[in-house]
Amino acid sequence: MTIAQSLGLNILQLVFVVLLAPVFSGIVARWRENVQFKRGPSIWQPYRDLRKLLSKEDRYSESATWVARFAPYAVCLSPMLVTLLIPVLTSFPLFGAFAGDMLAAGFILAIGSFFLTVAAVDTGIPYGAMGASRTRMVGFLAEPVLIVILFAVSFVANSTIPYIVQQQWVQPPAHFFSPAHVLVLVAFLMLIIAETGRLPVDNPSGHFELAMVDESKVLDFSGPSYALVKWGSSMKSVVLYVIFVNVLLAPWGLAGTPNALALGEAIAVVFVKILVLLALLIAVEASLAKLRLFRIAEYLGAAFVVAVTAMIAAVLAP
Amino acid sequence: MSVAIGGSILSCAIIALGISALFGALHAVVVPFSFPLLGQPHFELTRFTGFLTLLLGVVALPTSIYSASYMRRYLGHYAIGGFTGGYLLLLLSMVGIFAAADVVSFLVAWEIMTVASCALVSYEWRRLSRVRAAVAMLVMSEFGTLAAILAFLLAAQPAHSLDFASIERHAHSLSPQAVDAIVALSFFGFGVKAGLLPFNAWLPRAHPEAPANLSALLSAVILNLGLYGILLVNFVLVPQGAMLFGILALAVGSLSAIIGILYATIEDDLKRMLAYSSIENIGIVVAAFGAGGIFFALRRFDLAALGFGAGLWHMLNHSLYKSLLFLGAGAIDARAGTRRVNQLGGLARVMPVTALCFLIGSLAIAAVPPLNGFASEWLTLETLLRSAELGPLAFKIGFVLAGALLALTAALAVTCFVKNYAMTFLSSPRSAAASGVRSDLSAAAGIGMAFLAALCVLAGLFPAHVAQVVDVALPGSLRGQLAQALVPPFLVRGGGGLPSDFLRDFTALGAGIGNGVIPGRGLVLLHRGATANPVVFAMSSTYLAAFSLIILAFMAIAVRVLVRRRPRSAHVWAGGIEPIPPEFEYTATGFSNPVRVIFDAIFHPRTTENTREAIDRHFRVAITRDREDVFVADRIATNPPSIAVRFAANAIARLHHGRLEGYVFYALGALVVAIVAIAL
Amino acid sequence: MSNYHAFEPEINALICGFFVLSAFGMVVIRQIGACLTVFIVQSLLLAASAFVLGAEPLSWHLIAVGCVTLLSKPILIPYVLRRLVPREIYTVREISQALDVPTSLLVALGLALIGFALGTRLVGAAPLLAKQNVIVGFASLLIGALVLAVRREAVPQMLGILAMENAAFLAGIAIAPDFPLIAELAIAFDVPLLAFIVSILTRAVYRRVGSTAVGELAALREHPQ
Amino acid sequence: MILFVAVLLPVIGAAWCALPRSHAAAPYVNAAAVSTSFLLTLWIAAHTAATGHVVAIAGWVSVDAFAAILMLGIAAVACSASIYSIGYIGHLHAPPRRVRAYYANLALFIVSMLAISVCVEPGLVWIAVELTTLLSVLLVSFVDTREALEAAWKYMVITLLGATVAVLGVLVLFWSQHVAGGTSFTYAGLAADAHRMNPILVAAAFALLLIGFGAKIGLFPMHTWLPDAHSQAPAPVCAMLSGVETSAILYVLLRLMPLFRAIPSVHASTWFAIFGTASLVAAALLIVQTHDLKRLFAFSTVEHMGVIVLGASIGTLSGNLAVVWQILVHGLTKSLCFYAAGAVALVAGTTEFAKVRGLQRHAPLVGTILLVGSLAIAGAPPFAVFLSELAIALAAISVGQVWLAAVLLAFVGIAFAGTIAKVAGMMLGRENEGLHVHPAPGVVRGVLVACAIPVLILGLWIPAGLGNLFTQAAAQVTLP
Repeated sequence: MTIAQSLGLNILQLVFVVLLAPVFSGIVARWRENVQFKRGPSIWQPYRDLRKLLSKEDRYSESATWVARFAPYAVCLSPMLVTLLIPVLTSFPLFGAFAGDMLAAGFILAIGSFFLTVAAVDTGIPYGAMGASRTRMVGFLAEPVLIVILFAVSFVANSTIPYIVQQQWVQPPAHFFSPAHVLVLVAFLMLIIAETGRLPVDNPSGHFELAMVDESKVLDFSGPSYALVKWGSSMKSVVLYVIFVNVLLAPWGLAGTPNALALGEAIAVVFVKILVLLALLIAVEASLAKLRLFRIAEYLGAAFVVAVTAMIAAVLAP
Repeated sequence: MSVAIGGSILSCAIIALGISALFGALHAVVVPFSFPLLGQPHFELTRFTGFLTLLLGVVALPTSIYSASYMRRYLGHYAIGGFTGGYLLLLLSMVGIFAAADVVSFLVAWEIMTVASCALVSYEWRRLSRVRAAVAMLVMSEFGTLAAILAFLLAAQPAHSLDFASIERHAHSLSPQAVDAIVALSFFGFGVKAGLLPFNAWLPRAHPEAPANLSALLSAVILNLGLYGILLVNFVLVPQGAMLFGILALAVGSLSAIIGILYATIEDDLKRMLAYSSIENIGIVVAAFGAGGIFFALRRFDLAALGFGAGLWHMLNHSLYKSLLFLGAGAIDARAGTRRVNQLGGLARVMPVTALCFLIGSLAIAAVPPLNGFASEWLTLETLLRSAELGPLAFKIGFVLAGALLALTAALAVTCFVKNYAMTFLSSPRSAAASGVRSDLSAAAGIGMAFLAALCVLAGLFPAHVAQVVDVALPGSLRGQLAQALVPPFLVRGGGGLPSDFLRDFTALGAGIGNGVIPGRGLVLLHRGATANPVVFAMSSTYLAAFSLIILAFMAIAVRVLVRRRPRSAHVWAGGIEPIPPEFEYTATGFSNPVRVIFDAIFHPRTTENTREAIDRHFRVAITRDREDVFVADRIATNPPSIAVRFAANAIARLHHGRLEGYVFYALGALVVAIVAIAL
Repeated sequence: MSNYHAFEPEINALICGFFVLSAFGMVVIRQIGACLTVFIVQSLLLAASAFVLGAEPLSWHLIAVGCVTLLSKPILIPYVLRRLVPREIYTVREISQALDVPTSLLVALGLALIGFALGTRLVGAAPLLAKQNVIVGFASLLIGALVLAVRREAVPQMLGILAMENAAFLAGIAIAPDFPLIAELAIAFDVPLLAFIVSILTRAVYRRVGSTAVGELAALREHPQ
Repeated sequence: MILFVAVLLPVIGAAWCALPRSHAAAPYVNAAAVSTSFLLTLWIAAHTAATGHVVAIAGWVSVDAFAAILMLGIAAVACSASIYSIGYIGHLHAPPRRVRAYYANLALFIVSMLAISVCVEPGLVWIAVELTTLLSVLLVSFVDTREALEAAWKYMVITLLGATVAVLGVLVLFWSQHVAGGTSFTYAGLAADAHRMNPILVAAAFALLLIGFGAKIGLFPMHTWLPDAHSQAPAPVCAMLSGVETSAILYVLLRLMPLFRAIPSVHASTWFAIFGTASLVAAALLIVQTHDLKRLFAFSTVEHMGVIVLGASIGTLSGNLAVVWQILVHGLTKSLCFYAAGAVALVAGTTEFAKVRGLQRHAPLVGTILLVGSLAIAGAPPFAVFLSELAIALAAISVGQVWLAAVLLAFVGIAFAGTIAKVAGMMLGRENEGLHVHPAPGVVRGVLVACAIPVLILGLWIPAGLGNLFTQAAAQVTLP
């Protein structure tokens, strides 16, 4: 494989995630309404929103500095960077595969988070700072869970490079049912719920500022900035879904060779896998109520315990 | 100004010295006089200490330049000459510590450094709080030094010499108990200086009280001295204690890290926050050393190199960004007259240079890629993840717990610096002090900070090169192992002995880009594994930065193309009130409140309730609750012994009641006891 | 001569008996004047013991020690005290005591027992002519120290020191009869100097404080919180 | 002959004071006599370093290496104290009669201390010891306040009590040698006869001498007079009392150590360790809570005596080397501390910590020297005390007494903490209101600076001759 091929496939991955991210948000939004026996919006609604926002003007508060203007780009930047590192469509490593591993991906996601929370304060409204504070709370509580999951993965696969984990992790396939694997999946799922701001941690469709976690940060963003923030956060969700399904849950069905047919097949498989995951998430969401703010610590504490158990199971595995 | 000129010249000399030592150009220097009773002093810079010396110089140079602006605030109040003298003496003594090759010269230089730094902390000697802080620092350092002295003496026992070289030669004949004692004593003894739990209560008191340029040195270099002491004894002189050292260091390091960052996050005083954060960073460094020590004891030298390398690397990075942040905080203090974040805000518009430098420092310390803090923190965690290769279950679980703590630490660090950067520089001013600020400090301060900021960025962008420098500096048998384990020679002609299929795979992935243009072994940090998993972990912030730039440029162009309307600014909407009054703003305390609530058990605050009553003391008007956070190190390690000593002192003082008959009775009693016990 | 030979230990024992009695007396007697008298008696006993021990076999050392003692302690010291210490002091009827008399006597008895025990052990270890002197000397030394502790008045305290010195010498003439003379002479010279200095100091105290109850001086002390 | 000259020369000062109307010149005459004596002492020390000893009357008065070191220390401190007195006593505005008495007394006191170092016969030594007490009592009470008199009285009573106990010890010692058939009643002779002596008698002598001289050295629990006397005496007297008098008495015990150590059943080392540790611990704790600068330094003397006794309990050559070194440097350093404390008293009128703040502002030189002296005495490098304490710890560890070293370091640390915390508070901070500050006299400042120099230099460099003396001295008190 040449550098050009490898780079090209990497860009294809990026395009896949960037373009399809909104549709997954749309699907989630629709399905969430559907389980409540409502019709729900079109799955293409996010694209319409983006178009509308991009055509509006950008408004900043007078106190805002360049940070507030840069933050939306940073929010988009981190998931895009991570996309370059992980196996989205191919099971062989691409150009960016070794520019960072899963641990680095965690740090990369912090770029967007850092700038978004700083920018939330920069806008000058009190809600922004409040949301930033709460987001950081979820953020720092989630971090130990992530690292313990990585430990568990590392004990089994002896690597944190997603491409290699993907090949080593569920090998032989019977290991799918090993306790370490299952517990890691549970812990990571809980982590995704927290990181993407879903129930029971946060209510993405809530409208009460005092109860918001994620949304109150971006209350003062408008127009193209808001579009970028929205897009960026849906990309982040997709990146997490991809890691979950392609690396941890079911590392099968990816293109093994760089030809068009295999890639097309991979696109379809990955799309379906993510849909299955979304269905799972919706099911979880529909069955839970939102937690009070400081109960989130308990929720993530539970996730931590699950992760530790997974790690111990991984160590004890024959 | 004298500080700036003298300091800069000396720093340049130190840098030159450090570089020449790092690349092996310096040999032993024996001074032609001898200490009474205790032998001939030797001075020698090894590559390892050369690295530390270089680091000292690199931090001291911008700090000295910065002083030209900063020290103006003391003109007419305090003698600048005294500061200059102490400052230069401090720098010299630190070089002396690195260069010392025997116990006595080490201790003498060490103590000069301690005393000079304490004198400088109490530079504003009319403020009693400064003096108290300096004394607390001096006293605790002294106890640490005493423990370290005991460790040195124990280590020197088989050698019958206080020379480092001969101690090292004879260390193998130490008994296991002696080794354990040496490890524990030196670890906790030097740990005092390094700011490790539980004996670091002085640190958050002393660092903020010093002038900012000194705070920068204190946090960026003097803490390194403690780490150097720990490494010197536990790694260079008595390496067979590596296992105990590793376990201690891993536990204490990760606990220090988490405790440090927790207190930093809730702290309101900017410089004190930085001081707590130093505890955190040193904790990370020591945890990395601990992992290295355990690997070393288990004879996994490649992994040990990773651990010690990660530690040294983080030490380097911490020195750079922490000095930068302290200088920034000093600039704020000098301009706004307060360091309380709750009273600041909106400074980015009036102090743009400081704001930018502080942001870079914050990003670096929060380990945001591609800045320098990221690389070393990532490597530290990766090293911990290598516990996968350890046998015993207990080690694995220990590493996992340490890893979890460090991960929590890293995340809290982001929280902490988001809060501090945002609340200090963004939004609008929260007090008259903050709104009265008109400009940045003068150019010299800007140059100093920009220098450090540039170093932070550069060290972040080229981690593979920094790793090679750190590798050279690794002491003992580990030299060369880090580069071997971490920076595959992609850029070396012929692949530097890498297997050809491995090389082929990675050439397609761009690892070889830059061959022939960029010096060094490669641009990717990559730990190689077995055949099944050819790569264990990998990272290249160089590539990440390049990707980021391309993506950002692409996005910028896309937005430019897609968006037609130009941005506009407007008032913040707050329920119709305009302009938004300062008390409407979210406070820094509020921002960090979740941390305070969640970790209440650790903070264990003392709260006092004051009820204000009116009308014949019948109606409660208001209840205010004062909360005082006592640093946990104070609670567990500093207060109990000091209370015990005071108690014992008072008990003994009661013997001195002033009545002669009692005194005669003591003497008579002693006489009777002596007669009965000795002669009968 | 042979008669004396038989009497000598007996006489010496009698002297020693009175000596220890006088030591007890220093502890209990309440008048300063009487204290001084007891001290004079004690010094005379010391001199007598020296003469008795020095007579047979004839030891000029001991005779000289006896003479010096006779000259300095019963004569010179009272003279110095009378000259330098204000007369009013002697009119004080009762000396304030740190311990009441029965208790001090009990303590003195205990100390005497310890002294006796030590003396006996030493005498048992090395052959000696005048065993009583050593035993009584040790006991009286400790009792003399007790005088320092229980007396809160300047002159009796000084007399306590001198009594200790007497006790030491009582033992000394027995165990070190040929102790270099120059040293003994110098020691004998020491004693009046001591009395002189103490008297000056006492006078200064009296002038400054208004009394010589030095036991009441307790301003110098630590202040425990 | 030169020994007698060196020792008795200060008598000229005393004699001068006996003349009427001599008070104006008395300080200078005294200083000149003592300085000359100091110069002679330097010569004696140099000669001893070269030839091993200087003998005046064999068996009675002679100087060997250890004695030369002690003499050097005594003469040096006496010299600086005499010069310092010019400024200090002159500043107190005492009546001429008292000034004359002071200088006469001081000169005689110096003579008595020098006598301790040159006498080798324990009987004579005892007389000299007794004389040091008697001749310094009136110096302690010089300022003639109620407190000073109280201090002088306590000092006198306890040390005379000790001296009287010690005389019995000397007599028992003589007896034990006599019984064993030895004839040479000197330090060396006693050590030579040690193996023949009756252990019981030697043990009794040891107990009596330890307590007796211990009272004068200031060992716990006989140290109670020491803070009083050393806080009330005029600063130059304090310097001599604390700096050299205590260690001169300790020197006597150390000279007898070969004898005591030669008889195992005496357990001299153990008892030294016990009393040394007790003194060190108690003094370190007392330093933490004391409220007065001069008392603090007095407790520090107790602490250092404890350290030296503890060091002497080790008994090896290196241990004794450190002990000898510590005796000398403690004398020099402690006298500097008391000079500084005296300067504080002159400048601020009091030495209480609570009443003095911000000396740095009004008397930077005094403040700085005070801080330097405190650091030096507390054992901070690069001052000499640090090295000697380090050497003691090293010696303790090299014979396996790790706990001794640990206790030593721990309590030296506590003492350091107490000293520095209090002195720093005195020197820095905003100055107290209502504190009337006078400038220190030039002589005082000169002496402060001059005395600070050797304290610093000896921490970094040791002249070869002095080193030679130390080695010889240590060998003299070490069992072969």
